[in-house]
Amino acid sequence: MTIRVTFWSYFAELAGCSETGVELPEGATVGALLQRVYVDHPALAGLRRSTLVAVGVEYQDDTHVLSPGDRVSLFPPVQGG
Amino acid sequence: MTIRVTFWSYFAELAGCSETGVELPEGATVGALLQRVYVDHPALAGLRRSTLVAVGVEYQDDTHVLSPGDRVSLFPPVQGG
Amino acid sequence: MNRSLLITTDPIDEAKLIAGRSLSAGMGAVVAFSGVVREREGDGAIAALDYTCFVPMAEHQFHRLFDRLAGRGTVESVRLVHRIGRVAVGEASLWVEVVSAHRAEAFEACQWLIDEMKRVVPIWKQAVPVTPTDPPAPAGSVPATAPSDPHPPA
Amino acid sequence: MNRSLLITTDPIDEAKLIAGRSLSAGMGAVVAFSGVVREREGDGAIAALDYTCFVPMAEHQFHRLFDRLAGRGTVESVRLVHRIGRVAVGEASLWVEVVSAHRAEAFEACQWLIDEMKRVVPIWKQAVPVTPTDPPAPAGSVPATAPSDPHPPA
Repeated sequence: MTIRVTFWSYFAELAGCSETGVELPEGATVGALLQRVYVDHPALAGLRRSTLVAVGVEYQDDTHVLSPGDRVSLFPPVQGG
Repeated sequence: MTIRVTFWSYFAELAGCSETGVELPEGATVGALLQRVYVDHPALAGLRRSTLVAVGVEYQDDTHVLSPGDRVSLFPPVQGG
Repeated sequence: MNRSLLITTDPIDEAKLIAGRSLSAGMGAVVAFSGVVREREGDGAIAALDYTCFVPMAEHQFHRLFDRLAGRGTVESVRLVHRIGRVAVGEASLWVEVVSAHRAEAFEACQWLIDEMKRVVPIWKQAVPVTPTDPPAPAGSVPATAPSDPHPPA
Repeated sequence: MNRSLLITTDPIDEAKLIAGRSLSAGMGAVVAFSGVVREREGDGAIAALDYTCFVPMAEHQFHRLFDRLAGRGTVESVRLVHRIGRVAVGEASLWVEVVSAHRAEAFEACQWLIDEMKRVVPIWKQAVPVTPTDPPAPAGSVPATAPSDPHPPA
């Protein structure tokens, strides 16, 4: 399955793009997706501890199992206000 | 000296007047004034522990020494807001 | 620290107060509080609250509190309006605004000021029952419905 | 619980918001917060902040927070406006209002909501220097003056 990944805020600069597609086997987790993203976009790997991950509009952690059609967002700590 | 005493809020009801004059020797304290007030207005005596006393526009306690011309205010706990 | 104090029998005009706000470019937080008269006071339905104030002392005590706020060095502006006289249910009796650089200190200062006001500023309130069985109590009488309630001086 | 949420590029019109307030007769406390862009962000003087937002998720996360406020049963109304896009120094980026019966719960709920927003709602800001040595950075470039600052997605 292809998972569409969007980078928000300065993650788009570090990734060199604001969006990408990642090919993963069915049943892959968020953690597996991140491993693939960090291979393709190594500038993001160092920020892994502070990276927030959403699937759709909900936060998810590394154990979350992805489904075909899921849209994943990666972004740094939020700064509203 | 004559000390003018004003009763605020429901203390005026309990005292039966909103203002009175109390004759005291020079050097008398707030405590001495209160003793005299409670003789003349016994309905206030039971509220002594919650009574607030101001001389002019400042709070004072029983040990404060009064001066001729002082204006004393007695009132219950305040309720602004 | 800029300070503004108004003790007034007029309704509080929040829109006008907000239009009159000014803050310097270093300020990031404005906290405003409106205290509104509720329909119930204790156990009974009320139509209004009658606020009484020992005005010269209230002004002095408010300014003492403002002095203490100024001493913190973190508040750029405080504005406070307390309405006195009769304030109907749904109308504001109090409006307080604090301007600071940062949010936490603005919230803290605004709450501190109200807490301290309720401790030291000589203002009292008396409930006006919503359906009085008797005509409004004349000054000098204890209200029949709430003998222990505060009452303005005669 | 009444709730109103607006994420907008338009300036926040506080006077209009206040004119639109409604509270029931049991409510006694209104706490309003305005967050204003300050002239300094970190070490540098700025002209504005550029706010970026992942809008559908921000709306969802705000409503989750509103749900939690509603679950308390003490808040009658919450209204929140977050401005996005470019917000100049001295202009408000955030306005929050909470209406409750009592003061303490209104203050607490307003602060809680802002704290939680800053934890979970996907909004980011980027400083706009007051005297840029370069023209505004095009989307896709890292700003030269603040390489570690957040930047809107291309």
